[in-house]
Order: sequence, then structure tokens, then C-alpha cells
Amino acid sequence: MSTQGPTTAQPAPSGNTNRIGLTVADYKGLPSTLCKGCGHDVITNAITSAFHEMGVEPHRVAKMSGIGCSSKTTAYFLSRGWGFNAVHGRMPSVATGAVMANRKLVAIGVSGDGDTASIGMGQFVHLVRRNVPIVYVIENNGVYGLTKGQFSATADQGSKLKTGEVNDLPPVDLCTMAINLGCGFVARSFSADRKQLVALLKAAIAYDGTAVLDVMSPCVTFNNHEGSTKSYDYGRDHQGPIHELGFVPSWESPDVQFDDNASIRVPLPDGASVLVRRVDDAHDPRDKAAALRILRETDSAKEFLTGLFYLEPGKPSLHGLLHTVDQPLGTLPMQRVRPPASALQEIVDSLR
Amino acid sequence: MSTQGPTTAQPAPSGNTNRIGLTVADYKGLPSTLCKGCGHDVITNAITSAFHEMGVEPHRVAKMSGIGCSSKTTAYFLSRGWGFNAVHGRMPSVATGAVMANRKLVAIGVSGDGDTASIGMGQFVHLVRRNVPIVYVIENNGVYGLTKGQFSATADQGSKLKTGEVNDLPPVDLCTMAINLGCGFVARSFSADRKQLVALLKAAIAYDGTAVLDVMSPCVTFNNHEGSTKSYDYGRDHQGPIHELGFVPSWESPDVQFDDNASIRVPLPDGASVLVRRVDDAHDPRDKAAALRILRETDSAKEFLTGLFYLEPGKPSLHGLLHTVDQPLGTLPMQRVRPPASALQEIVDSLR
Amino acid sequence: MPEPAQEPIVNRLSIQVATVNGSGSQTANNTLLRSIFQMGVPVSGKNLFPSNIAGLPTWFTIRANADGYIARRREIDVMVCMNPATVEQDVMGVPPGATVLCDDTILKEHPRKDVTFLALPFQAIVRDCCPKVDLRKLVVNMVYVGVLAEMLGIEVAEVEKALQKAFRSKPKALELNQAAVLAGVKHAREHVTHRPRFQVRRMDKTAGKVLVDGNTACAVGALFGGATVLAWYPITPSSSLAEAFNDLADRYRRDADGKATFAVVQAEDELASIGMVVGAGWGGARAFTTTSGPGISLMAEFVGLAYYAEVPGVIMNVQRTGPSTGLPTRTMQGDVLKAALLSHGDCKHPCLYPADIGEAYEMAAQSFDLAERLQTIVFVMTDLDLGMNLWMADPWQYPTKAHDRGKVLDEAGLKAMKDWGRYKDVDGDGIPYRSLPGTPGGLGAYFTRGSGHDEHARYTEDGGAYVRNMDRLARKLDTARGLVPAPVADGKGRKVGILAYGTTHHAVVESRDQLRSEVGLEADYLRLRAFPFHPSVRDWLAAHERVYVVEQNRDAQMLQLLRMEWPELAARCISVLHYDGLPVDARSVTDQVAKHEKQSPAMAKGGAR
Amino acid sequence: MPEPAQEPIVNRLSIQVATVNGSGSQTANNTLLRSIFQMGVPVSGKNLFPSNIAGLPTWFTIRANADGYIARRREIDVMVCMNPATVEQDVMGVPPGATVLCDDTILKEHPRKDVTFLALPFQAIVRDCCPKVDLRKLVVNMVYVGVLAEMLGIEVAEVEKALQKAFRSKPKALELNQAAVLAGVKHAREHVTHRPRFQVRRMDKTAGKVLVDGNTACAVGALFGGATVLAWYPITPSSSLAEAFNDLADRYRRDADGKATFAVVQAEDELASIGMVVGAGWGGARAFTTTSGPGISLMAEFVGLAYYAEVPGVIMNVQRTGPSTGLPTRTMQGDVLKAALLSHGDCKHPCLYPADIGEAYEMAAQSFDLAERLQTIVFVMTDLDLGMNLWMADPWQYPTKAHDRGKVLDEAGLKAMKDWGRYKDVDGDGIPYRSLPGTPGGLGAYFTRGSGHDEHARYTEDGGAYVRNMDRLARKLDTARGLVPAPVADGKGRKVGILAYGTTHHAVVESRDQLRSEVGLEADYLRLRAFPFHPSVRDWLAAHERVYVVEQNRDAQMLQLLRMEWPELAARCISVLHYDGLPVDARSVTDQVAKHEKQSPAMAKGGAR
Ligand SMILES: Cc1ncc(C[n+]2csc(CCOP(=O)(O)OP(=O)(O)O)c2C)c(N)n1
Ligand SMILES: Cc1ncc(C[n+]2csc(CCOP(=O)(O)OP(=O)(O)O)c2C)c(N)n1
Ligand code: SF4
Ligand code: SF4
Ligand SMILES: [Mg+2]
Ligand SMILES: [Mg+2]
Repeated sequence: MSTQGPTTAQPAPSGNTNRIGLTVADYKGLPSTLCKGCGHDVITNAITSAFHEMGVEPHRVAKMSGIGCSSKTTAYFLSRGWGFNAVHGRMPSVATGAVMANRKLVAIGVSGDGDTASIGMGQFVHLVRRNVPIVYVIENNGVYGLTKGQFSATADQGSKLKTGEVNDLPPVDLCTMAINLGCGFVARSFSADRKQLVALLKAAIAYDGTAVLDVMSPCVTFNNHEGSTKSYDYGRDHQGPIHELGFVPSWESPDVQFDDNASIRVPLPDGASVLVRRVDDAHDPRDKAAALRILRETDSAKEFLTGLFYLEPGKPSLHGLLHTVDQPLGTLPMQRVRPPASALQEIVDSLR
Repeated sequence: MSTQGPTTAQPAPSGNTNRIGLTVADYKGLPSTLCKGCGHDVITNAITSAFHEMGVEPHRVAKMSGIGCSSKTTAYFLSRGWGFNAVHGRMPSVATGAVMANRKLVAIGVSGDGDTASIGMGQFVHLVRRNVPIVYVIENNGVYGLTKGQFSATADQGSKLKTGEVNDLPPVDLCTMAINLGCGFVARSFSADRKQLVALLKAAIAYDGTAVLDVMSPCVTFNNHEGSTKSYDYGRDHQGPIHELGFVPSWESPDVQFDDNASIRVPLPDGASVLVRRVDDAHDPRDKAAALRILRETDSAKEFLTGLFYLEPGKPSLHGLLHTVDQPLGTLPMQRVRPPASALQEIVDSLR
Repeated sequence: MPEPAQEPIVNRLSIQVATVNGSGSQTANNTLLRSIFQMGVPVSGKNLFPSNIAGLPTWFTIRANADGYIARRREIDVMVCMNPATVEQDVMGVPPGATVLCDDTILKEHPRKDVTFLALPFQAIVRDCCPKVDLRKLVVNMVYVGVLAEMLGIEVAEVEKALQKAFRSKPKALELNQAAVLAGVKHAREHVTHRPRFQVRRMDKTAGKVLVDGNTACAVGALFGGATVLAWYPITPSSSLAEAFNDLADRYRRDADGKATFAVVQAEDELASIGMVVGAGWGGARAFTTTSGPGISLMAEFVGLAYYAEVPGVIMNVQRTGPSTGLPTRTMQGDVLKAALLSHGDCKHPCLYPADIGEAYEMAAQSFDLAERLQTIVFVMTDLDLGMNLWMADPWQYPTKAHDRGKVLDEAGLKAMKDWGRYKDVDGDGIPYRSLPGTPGGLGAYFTRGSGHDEHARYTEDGGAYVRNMDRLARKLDTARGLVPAPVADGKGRKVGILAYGTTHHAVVESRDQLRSEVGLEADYLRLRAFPFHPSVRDWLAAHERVYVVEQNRDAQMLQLLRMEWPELAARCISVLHYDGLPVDARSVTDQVAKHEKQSPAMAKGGAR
Repeated sequence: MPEPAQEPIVNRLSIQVATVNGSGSQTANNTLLRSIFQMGVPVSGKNLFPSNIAGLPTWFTIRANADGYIARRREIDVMVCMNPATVEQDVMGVPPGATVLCDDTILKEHPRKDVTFLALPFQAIVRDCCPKVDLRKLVVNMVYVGVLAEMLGIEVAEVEKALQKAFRSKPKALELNQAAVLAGVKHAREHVTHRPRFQVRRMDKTAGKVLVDGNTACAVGALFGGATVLAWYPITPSSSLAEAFNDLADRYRRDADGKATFAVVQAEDELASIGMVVGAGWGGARAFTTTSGPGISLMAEFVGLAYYAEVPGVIMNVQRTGPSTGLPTRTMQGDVLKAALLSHGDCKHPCLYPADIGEAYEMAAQSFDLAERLQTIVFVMTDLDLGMNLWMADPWQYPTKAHDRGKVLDEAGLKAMKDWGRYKDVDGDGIPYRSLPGTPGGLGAYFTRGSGHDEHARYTEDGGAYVRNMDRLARKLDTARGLVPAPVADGKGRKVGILAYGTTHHAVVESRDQLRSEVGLEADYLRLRAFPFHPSVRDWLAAHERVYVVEQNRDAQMLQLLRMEWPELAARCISVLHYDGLPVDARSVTDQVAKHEKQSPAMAKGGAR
């Protein structure tokens, strides 16, 4: 979703305060109740930073989630935003409704692999199709953490539970699926790679439409052992970034990061840009075919590639399709939502 | 699903009777109550022929469907099989349960684009992941026929309803999705192309695992006008078969159709083979990357390619994963499903 | 013009047309209905159609009644047979004395001697009057309209007017159809001597009224009720409600620049549509969905979330015959118990039961006020009979009251309220104050969840906090009793009462007259309009010795709700049920009540309470 | 060994350990429980845990009771404080006279003078006895086990035995834990002079019994009940039932070649798991799913399909606190009304209410017989308290009766039956005969659907056929009354009755004794075991003047079902409710009943009915 709106561009934040004068503390949530070391907590942290750095007004943030350890984390950042921990697997529809009611909201959805790829598969697909403006983060640990570690639909074929049980079903690759469904912002990351994650989150916040971030986020209690393909060790040993990524928000000049010759610059409609350092093999995120190809190839090579696979700025988001007035529908005054008496008369006359 | 089992290979059918001595009439169902000219009726016909030609014992056939005009059609073929018209969009789970109960059943699922790609998206994905042995036919007309013609999730972007309403959401490509989910039999066809359809259905019946057939099947009442991309005219004008296909059942010799030099021959584990005529550009259905590429390219070129996109024989089906006894679980005698008293004693002792 | 042989029965007749769906008879039948209506005669129409798109039997029944009875009537006086598949049952189904007009390509004669069977050359007539071969299949229906007009005394000028309305924007079609009507009139005038005893004559009982279906009425209610978000999934018989709202909003709820003050999404299923409603309600919209039976089941989980997290939203349930897929094109009051109790765990939901077009409009609008006031899901429980049939009604009144947006605190409100807590019962009515996401000022942020929470919306598993919250929710539902539409009582002081709700009303109105005239029973009448029950329902039950509870389902669902509430009073209730999927008719009610009254010892004794 | 100062209270005590989850205290607590059990003293354990994986407050309560009372008891005699976050509430929560053992790194002293507060150096002790630094966090729990053993008179040999059971396959861990227990014993012997009044002494009331949780009991029932298909989706508190079945079947239901006579699929959600059950039931399997609250809501649509299309299946609902997500790790009898009425339209479903380990086993097995006999979904309504806590129980009996596969026709049966119709009521009990897909011979094929069908399973929209079918389905449910487990009555002829079901039973047993001894009230007791109600329930209600219906939910859900059934009798019922998410205790029941009895004018008058 766009971070434009009431917030006008301001100079870059100095020191600890951001462009709207808030410190990172203003973006914090309640203390986490997750297991110590859980990947999800690291993502929570990155989200906090990203919103802070982007200078999003906290009260405009709608934190949507389903049910699971991952889904709990919306309570652990941005206490000054509104949170909605809905039902298991059906957050996408709730988020869709929320942004329909209020197009000024900056929505972030936090879900788990179970919540999205098992029970939530259908709603995820249709959220993406509608290009609902939301930063959609899947905290992917390959298991159901909250119900004690059963396999989810993203568990890799052949990966092992602590009990020795082996998963013999193929995983759902949410990135490939999202790209094929027309999603214009599709990324994969790793909760241990904070730098990449924050850059991706910032770009996602600036993006107007559905931004899918599939983040491997180890479950230290149930899926961090040997034989797991979603453990910290596995992630560290197999991670391969597909490019080096930079994000320049709308109120900064793009040349502060890389100069244009040394990088691919993808401008977003709001004035921000995503930068990719021009090195050999750096993946150009505008290349859909390449994105799908490398996703397919990693899949068979059992690599764990991260980065921004696909970026297509400028697709109309749900708001564009619905063509609603600029103000939030939810708080329009009565005169604007109750047609005049003449309208009723016209309707009645047509029925005579 | 495999057509092995009690039916042993027999000589090719002579005249009107098939290898088990039945005529096509033995494979018919009740008269259709669909609109005259509905594409679904043509598919019903092709299904009838395919089962007849394959010599499947009618009583072994489980006809599974959801709700919709398409889902009704299971009543219009194979009255001597068992039909289950379940609830809207959730046939995949019912079919999964049915084959779990009885692995000897030959399951065919008939669904609509609404039934599968809208409400049924999640269950479809997970059926495919589990490789449930079933011939899964989507009678795809881009609309909800039974509820009077609203767009479904396979409607093409820009296609028009009779009312003039334009669809502005991208379609779900079920073939691409199925391939990406690991499906080993993925085809697209057109209800007007009976020959191709019957060949595909026969191969699907012989295939042991989930066989997805996405068949464009015009709704003459609500989506057969100009501006529709699911009309007979559109289909005829845009159809491009990706290859010429033949199917040779297990009890016939493959060289009766094409000779091996002139064709690519993909053997199925049960002894049948799928043949593709070797001509320039003929798509080799074993090439997954090519399948995905041509699907992607058609998509942007607005072509309507048909054929067997992907075939990977030999993947373990759900039965393989469950490793159940050869007999149907549902009719095992009590002795086999109630452990002996000693087992209870052992359990009780462990709790003392 | 030939006159009927017997003393005519004027403006008291039922006409039924048997045809196949998809044959275009709907326009003809509506033209007939409208013509009678325009003659000032009260009418009602019931369309009995199959659950497919074309080719299966369909019956359309028009009842004209000078007394204004608009319930279904079982007896058919004039039957038009256009469907070979049902002709036998159609002819056999009419009572002695009826007139049967039959397409002579279907059947030329019939052995029944107690009815007037006329085989008419409809196909030949249309061949002569309609040059367009491919349209004859449709236009033939207008031939029977013309024949009936002539035979029953329906004024041709009114038929013409009705035709003009139907084909306003299609002059070619208008011409063809006019010609067919006139050909029918001419044929009847010249070749048919029989005139049925049942005749239509101009009167003045429809002046100012409209003809409209209940789904449109609900859509208009939602339009003026300020609905801003609609998320729906198609399902018969509710789809036309959503479609009507979409069309109306498209026309009446766009700014000059074309931007909409509403948003409609066709969801991927009912879990998604209710999820969107819950999200939108939380976000501040007046949000609703439309559905029927299976959709209600699928919405169960979300409705429980909305109850517990206190999110407003409206579900318009156009009930059809269940359980399961059931008979999708038949009516029933079959979800009454299920909707009120929807979702696992302890929870109940307000329900409104509109009986007619006026209430469909009013309750649809009011449901948004109630949902926002009570911060919960409110059901508008209409049914296929109300929703999809055409009803005669008074025009709607423009709302005089402002929308009630409930206890919503904006930035200033939050500042003014000390120590605001999202789930605090400040006013003692169980209804807390809420804030909307996006409210600036830093005071309103809170966390919504379906898991345990305390007064300040903080997560808790504390048993005490849980009980306090659940008790407050129960209190809130008690508050609802005084906010929902009160029941409507007619008559008082009698020993016997009849209680009904929704579309059953129309049969009860007529049945009370039948009971009075046929068995001398004077019965008071209470029409329930909402759950939870208004306290006056209790008093009314207590004031009667025997209460017949009339409803359209097998399990006496409303009576079950009454029993749950007041078992001691419910014991005096006797269930009168009708559940074959057709709208209940007065005769069914009258016969059951009369039979029971005969057996009732109290009645025999004639004793007062 | 020091002796308690006061006259000891033997084998009547409650110990509570307050800790955080994920800290490994579960094994220590179970060791304690088991040690007491092995000493022949009746025990029960209640684990109160949070809805997360690690780090939040958890309480484990062990009750030892010579009289065999195993319901929860609110008063704690010996408290062990291991959680700094709750220490204050934990100390304040115990009654005067209690003993509190507190980790001295948490709190060294407490102002309460009416309890014995002992700060003990648990961490120092574990430091000395456990060389493995990283394991001390876990092993420290065994220190309090040792301390308690010494202070309460729990025999160390029994503790050793329990440890051996717990660490059977882990000799290293066994050694460390043994050392910690002994260090605890030693410390208490040498440094703690106080001995609580509450003591444990060997007796002989547990001989032959087992300690097991209800989920395992249900799994064992399903195993011997011949379940062949399980489709499930994880949800607390039901997951361990499915997992136990999977493990058991893996061990006891494989052929020599490793092939399974069962199939388990972890579905993608509850719509899918119930869909698979319905498909499998239709296909001939004895199929079941396990779930809790939210899952029940999601299963609504399919359950209605199974009702109407008549497909067998079992849902084991391990109830938790609702509505919505509610308190996922707390107990409740909160879906009683909702499960019985699940799905839109007219439909009801048989439900079984196991009270204890024996019934969990029996009813789980029987549910498959009932489902196949009745061709419908049967609910086994257990709860978190029964399902996840350890209960003392008699060992299960091996089944003596063969599985009842119901009215299934094979090839020969189909031939023998003339003009078989899938939905014909041949026997007058409402139960039709079915065939299974795959049956050879060409006679059994039929079409199953959730839409209208006639006796021969042909599609129909005919109102008459619909009504016949629905009436037969109602008759079938009437038949069920005689097939489901009958209620269990205890005592008769008294004026006052208590009615309860499921796990509420244990509190009622104790409460009846309390009522007798405290207020002299003798009350008869009826324990319901199933819905639809056995006819004897009616007689029993009629035979009592006042009936207290005790249940664990806010809305008196079972009473609501009784009211729906017999409003005239339900009027004499008084609701006694407990719904804070903890298992009901006898005191709560006794106080509510006693209070009401005091107010009851009938009681005052002492009048008979
Ligand atoms: C309808 C429903 N079914 C099941 C559950 C139980 N449940 C809670 S969380 C969860 C899975 C969570 O897995 P995931 O989304 O991967 O999150 P994680 O805990 O791994 O972060 C399940 C099955 C539920 N709450 N609701
Ligand atoms: C739960 C539920 N929601 C909605 C419906 C109404 N409904 C019946 S068929 C249908 C759509 C059918 O579309 P499709 O699957 O494409 O089949 P088609 O009729 O086009 O062949 C819908 C929405 C239903 N029966 N059940
Ligand atoms: S169980 Fe796993 S996912 Fe859940 S909080 Fe613990 S480490 Fe994280
Ligand atoms: S409405 Fe469309 S899909 Fe349905 S039967 Fe008619 S033509 Fe076929
Ligand atoms: Mg997970
Ligand atoms: Mg369709």
C-alpha cells in the first residue's frame, strides 16, 4: 500500500527519529511470549524497524493475522497500530474487508505456513488475485508451531520431524504461486538476514498492492534439528541471495545508495525506488520468466535462494478496481451514503 | 488410478463391446437436464466413451462432484457406477476419503471452474499435493452457470459478461498451478475437440495418481457471446493443440497406432502408453520446464493451447504413501481391524 | 363478448401457468400479473422453478383477490398447460369447475369431465403472428396472455401498458409481443365460447402500490441504510439481492467524478465473504453479505469471532429448503434456530424476520443500525418466497431517522473518556465503546482477537476476566431485546392465540378469517419480528391458554427458541408446521388449527383460563 | 523424620506446582502423581497450561483423596512456587494453614503469617547434584519432587519406580533425575523441620488401576472399534487423540508385511478432514475425525450433508472454552447445543457424553457402531479436562460384541431384497439399507446427493417426496433414542434430583456427599450419556420436583436441549453453571444447590409433589 496520503514527504530522519519525528520505541509492541530464539521474533524486530524507517504513522497501521505462533506476533510490534488476530487461515478475507472499509490504512498481514499454505491456501490465492494492498509476511517454519510441530504444507519433501516422521508430500512454493497468480511483489527471505529483510519490508510497505514475503523463520522448539530444512543451520548453509538489494524511499534521493550505473533501479509510483546492485548473475526483479526459472531450479537443487524475485510496479490494486472515493468508506458522513429522497422516489416509480 | 486389479488384460474390444463385453450403453447415465448445447454434455459423452473403451468395470467407478451445472453431470454417465454430488467446492476431500476407504475404486471427479478455482481452490491444491488417484475434470466455462452467469476465478482478464460487466481480475491457470504442485498428469482440452478429449481421458484413467484435465466447456446460456473468451467461437478460433496425441491401453500393442520412430512414447507403469506424434514443435509431455514455459507464453499471447502438458508416470500415489493393505479398508473383516486381546493387555500394562 | 354461464366469481381466482424454465414465460407471466394489478385488483405471484437453468418444469401462479389475501392458495381455477412433461399432473391437480387451457400440440383432449378442458392452437397462432422463427418459442407465451385476457376480462389496454414497461428499451420485441397478445385476444374472441366463472374486473385496491420482490426491497433498504461494503458469494435465492444492491449503488452512490461511496466484492466463497464483512465492520464500514443455507453453515466460525470480538456486520439470509443443498429453489423458514445459535461455544445472535416488502426494506436498513449499536452480527432472515416472488406493496417511506453508528469514539471522544477500555461496560447495557482503526491521536489503538481478553482488550486466560466478559455479552443480548423491532399484536383478550413470523404472516391473516367464518374461532395474533424476544412476547404468551405457533420448517424452530427462553410458557404452544418447500397457504393452517381445536378439551369445556 | 505439629490429615490433600510451560516440570509433576498412585492412594491431576509453547504460567494440581474423589478441588494445601511472575498470586491464593515451598531465588519471605512459607534453595541444590549445566533448568523440578516426598511422606522407592517408568529408555537422564530427587529428599530431611499437616500414607485403593488421559482412551476405543480412516487437523486439545491413534494403529494395525489396515491423513483444515470422513464413510470405512470448537463450526456444512445424504462418520470433539478461539487450553462443555444442532436447515445429530476413561474408551468404540447403524454423523463429546488430564481408571475390558456394521447390503443382500431403494424405510425404524461403492453385481449403484431425493435416490424437487424423506429422518432420530447409551440413575424416590453429564460427573459425586453432610439434602442423580434423549430421561424428570442441571457452560446448553424436548418438564429444572474454563469443582455445585434449596419455598414447606 502506498505510504502517501496525509503524510507529506519530509527530510530524512536524523539520528533516532524518523521523518515524522518518532523513535523506534514508538513502533514497538508488547513483549513477545514466543520461545526464546524463535525466528518469528527476529521478523517482528525487522518489521518494527521497517515501519520506523519508513516513517509510517502508527495509527494508520492495521496489523492483520490468523492463528499460530507467527500470527501472535502482530501484538509484539506497533502497539500504536490496530491489531486483528482473526481465525485460522482466513486472515486474507478480513484484511480485504478492512482495507475496503478504510483505504487509508497501511495493512500488514502476518501469517504462518500452516495458516497460509494449509488451511489458508484458498484465501491466499484470492487475496493475491485481487491485489489487495497489504504487506503479506509468511513466517515460514515448515511446521505448526502452536500445535506442537506437525508438518505444514510448506515442509520440504524428505524433511524430518524430531519424532523421526518424514514428510513425503511436496511443498507448496508460495513465491512461485504468487507470481503465477499475477502478484507484483514477491520476495523470499530468512529471518536471520535482518538487513535483506528490512530492505524488502520497506520496499513492500512502499508498494501499492499485494507484497508477498515468504520468510524462512526457524521454529527452535519443533523444527530446528538436523534433518530439518527449515532450521537456522540449514538456512545459513544453503542461503543464496539472488542479488544485493537497496531501497530508497520517496523522500530520499536515489543516488544516496548506489549510483545508477552500478545498479538497476526500479521506480515505484510513489517516488521510491528499489535498487539492485549490477553484478554478474544479479537477478533483475522485473524479469518474471527468470524469476520463475530460478525458483524452479532452486527447488530441484534444494538451494535456498532469497531476494526480491519479482517486482511489477504500477498494477492497479484493489482500490483501483473498486474505484472508491478517496476518503475511508467507514467514516463517510450520512449524507454521502444515504441517497436523497428523490432517488427513492425514482426507484419506487420504476416499480409501479 | 490404475485400471488393473480384478480386471485382467483382455483382447481389444471388437465392434461395439469392449474388452469386458459391455457396450457403450452400459456406460450411459440419465438424460441430461442441462441447457441444449452446453459444453458439459459433450464432455459427459467423451467420459462415457473413454470408460467404455478402457473397459473399466462400471461398479468400480466412483463419480465425485461438487455443486454446479458441471457437477450435475456425474448423473449423466455411468448409472452403474456410484455417484456422490457433495457440497460446493469440497469434492476433493470427499474423493480423498472415498479412495482411502476403497483403493479399488476408479475415481473420476467432475467439477466446474467456480467449484474448483473459486470456492474449491484450497482443496484442489491439497488433493494434487497428495496425488490422490483420480481423474479430475474441470468443466471450465469461466462463469458460474448454475447461479446464472457470474464470473469465476478462471475468467480471463478483460472478458465480458452479457450484461457488459468486464472481469478485471487475472484468471487462475489451473494447469500451471497443478504442475507447480507436483501433479504428474496435467492436460488442457476443449469440449468441442472430442477426439483429443477422449484420448486424454483414457490416458488419465490409466494413470495412477491425480490427473488434472482442464477442459474449456462453453456455457451456451451465459458465456457464449462475443467478448467471452470461453465461447465455442473463441475456442475454435484460438485453439492450438500442442501435439497430436495417442493413447494405447495396456492390452494393446503400442505399434498399432504410430510407430516408435515417428512418435514419442511415454510408458505408464500399468503397461499402457501415451504417444505423441514427432513433428516440429510437438510438445514432449515429459518436459516440465517446456510445459510451464508454453503455458506462460500462451497466457500472455491469449492463445488457447490444448494437449497433455505434463506427464510423469510412476510417482507414488496416495495409496503408496499410506501403504495400506491391498483390500479395501471399508470391507475388511472384523478380525483384521480389531487387534487381539493381547494388544489391549499390552496397552493397559504400559499405563500402569 | 360471451359471458360465463354461471354467476361470475369476481376478483377471486388463481391462474397457474405450467411451462419449462428457460422458455421465456417469466415475462409473459409478469405481464399478466401486472395487468391485473393495474386494474386495481390485489394480486400475488409465486414462481415455482427448478434448480437448473433451462428445460425443467416450472409453475407460475397468480392469485387475484379482492380481499387482499396474498398468501399462496392451493386451488387453481385457471390452468395453462404448456409443458408436455407435467400436463397430466397439471390437469389432474385442479379442482372440479376449473378451466384448463392446453397447448393443442401437447394434448387435444382429456377424460376429466368436471373441468373445462380447452385445447388451443397456441403454436399455430404464434406462427401466424410472429415472423421471426427463432423467437416464436418465446413469443408464444404472449399468446396465452392474450387468450386469458379475453377470457377472464383482463383489459387489453392494461396488458399493453404492462408490455410497454417490460420492453421499454426494446421496441422490436415490444411489437412482436404486442402482436402475439392481440392474436391471442382475437383467437379467444372468435373461437372460444367458454368463459370461466372466475373473472377479473377493475377495482381500486392497488392505487399507489408497487410490485416488487423482497430481494430488491432488501437491496433498497441497504442502499438507504448506508451500507458501504458488500461481500457476497452467489447462491440461490440470495444472488439477486446482491446484484440489485450493486446495480442500485452503481446508480445512486457515485460521486460526480464516478467514484463510489460503496465497495462490492464477489468473494471466492462464504468463508471469505463473511471474513470480508468482519474485516470491514471492524474497519468502520456498514458491511453486509447475502447468502442462503449452505452459506450460513460456512459462516459459522466467523460469526462466533464477531460475537466474541464484538464486530458489527449484517448477514441477509434468504432462506431456502434445507438441510444441505436441499431444494435450492424452494422456500423455508429453516435456519431460524440455526442462525440464532450459529457457531460453537456460548453465543447467540440477533435476528430480524421481515414479513413483507415494507419490512424487508425497513429491516434491511435497520439491521446496520442494530449491528453497529450492538457490535455484533445481525441476521436479516428473509426467505425465497419473500425474496424472489413479486409482491404488491405500499411504496417505501424515506427514512426520517439518522443512521445510528453506535458507540464509536473518534479522537475527541477518546480524549474525553477517561481510561477507555475497549470492552468496558461503561453504561451498564453490556455495550462497550469502540474506536476505528486509523483514528489519529494515539489513544484508540487496541488489539482485536477471538481469544480471551480483558476489559482493555489485553490477552488473558484468566477465568475471572473470561466470566466477566461472557456475562457482559449476555447482558448485551438482553439490551438487544429492547432495541430490535417489537412484535405486532392483533386482537387481544381471547383464549387462543396464533404466533407466526416472516412470510407465514400472509397465510395466518387469511387463516384467521377462515377460522372465524368456518369454525367460529376468534384467535389473537402475535407476529414476532425479532430475536432475542421482546419482553412483551412473554406477557402475550402468558395471556393465552393455547398458542398455535405457525412456521415453515419441520423442527418447529421458532418454538424451540421460545421453549429455550420460557419453557413454562412454551408448554402451552402447539406447533403448526408446513415444510414441503412451497409457501404455506391459509388452508393448511386453518385445517391444522381447526383439527386441534376440535380435540382440545379446554375448547370443549369452553372454559376460560 | 519430623512429624507434623497438628493431628495429620492423611490422604486428603491438594498439591499445586506453579511454574512456566516449557520448563520441563510436566515430568516431575507426573512422577509425583504416579508415586502417590503407586502408594495405593486415589489421585487426580489437572494441568492448567497456557495457549503458547513456552514461557507462560502453568499450574499443575495433584489431588490425593482417600475417598476417591477425583474432581478438581479449589483449595490448595501445599503450594510449590517456581514462577516469579505468579508467586504473589500463588501465595495469596492458598487457604490459611497451607504450606508454601518457594524457590528462594524468587522470594525469600512473605508477609502472610497464616501459612507456612518456606524459601528453599532449589537452584543451589540442583547446582550441586547436576553436573550438566544446560539440564539444570529441567532437573531442578525433580528437586521439589524429592522435597515434597520427604515432607509429605511419599515413599522414595515409589518415586524411583515412577522415575524409571518415565525415563525407561534414557538411562542418563534417569540418573540425573534420581540424583535430584535424592538431593531434594536429603535437603528436606536435613534442613527443613516443618512438616505439613497434610500427609500421604500407603493404602490400597488403586490396585489394578491405570493412569491415563482421555484422549488416549478414545484412541484405544477407536483402535478396537475398528476405525479404518482418520482424517484430522491439529487443534488443541484434540491433537493428542489423533496422534495417539496414529501411533497405536502403527503398532497394532499392520500386517506382517507392514501394510496398514488403517489410513491416517492430516488434512489441510477441518472442512477437508470432515469431507474425507464423509467420503470414507460413504466408501465403507469406519471413519472419524478429531477436533475442537472452531473445527466444529467449520464442519457444519458437511455434517448437514451427511445427515441428509445419510453417510456415517464420527467426530470426536474434545471441547475447549469458546466461543471463537476462546481459551484454547481451558475446558468447557460448550458445544453441547451446537453439535446436536449443527448445520443449517432441519437436522439434529446423535451425541455421546463420556464422563470418564472407561466411557471414553467404550463410547469411542461404540460411536462407530452407532454411526454405521444410523448412517449419520455421531459426535463423541469429550472435553479438555477428560482428554488431556491424567485420570485413574480401571483397565478396559476387551470388547465382547462384534462390530455393528449396520444395514449394508452386499451383492447377495441386494439380490435378496426386492426393489431395493436406498432411502426406503423397510423396517419402519427410519433406517434405510445402503450399498457400498464397488459392490459388484450391478444392483447396488445409486447416486448420493445433498439435494432432494426420493426413496430410490433419484433427484426430485417434489414436495411430497421431500416431506416423506424428512419425516423418515426424524423417525430415524427417534430410533436412535433406544440405541444410544441409556442414562445412569443413582438413587430414587427423592424430591430433588441432580442431572449432569460428561466430566461434570466427578464434581457431582462429591457434591452429593457434601450436600448430604452439610445441608442434609439427599438428591437423586441422573447422568445423561447421550442425545437424543432416552425415553427414561423424561420419566426421571417427571419423577422429581426440582432438578438441578449441572453443566460447564454459560448458556445452560443441555438444559436448552431438554427444554426443546420437554418444555413442561424442563420448567422444573434449575441451572447450575460453572464456566470459567477450569474443571468444575464440587464446592461450586454444592454452594449453588444449597443456596437455591434454602430459597426454595417447596423445601421450606417440606412438601412432597
Ligand atoms: C480452525 C482452527 N483449526 C485449528 C486450529 C489450531 N491451530 C492453531 S495454530 C495452528 C497452526 C499454526 O501453524 P502456522 O500457521 O505454521 O504457525 P506457527 O505456529 O508455525 O508460527 C493450528 C492448526 C485453530 N486455531 N483453528
Ligand atoms: C456453499 C455454497 N455456496 C454457493 C452455492 C451456489 N452455487 C451453486 S453452483 C455454484 C457455482 C457453479 O459454478 P461452476 O462450478 O463454475 O459450475 P457451472 O455451473 O459453471 O458448470 C454456486 C455458487 C452452493 N450451492 N453452495
Ligand atoms: S513453538 Fe516454534 S514457532 Fe512457536 S514460538 Fe516456539 S519456536 Fe516459535
Ligand atoms: S447454464 Fe451454462 S453451464 Fe449451465 S447447463 Fe446451461 S449452458 Fe451449461
Ligand atoms: Mg509454521
Ligand atoms: Mg463454471
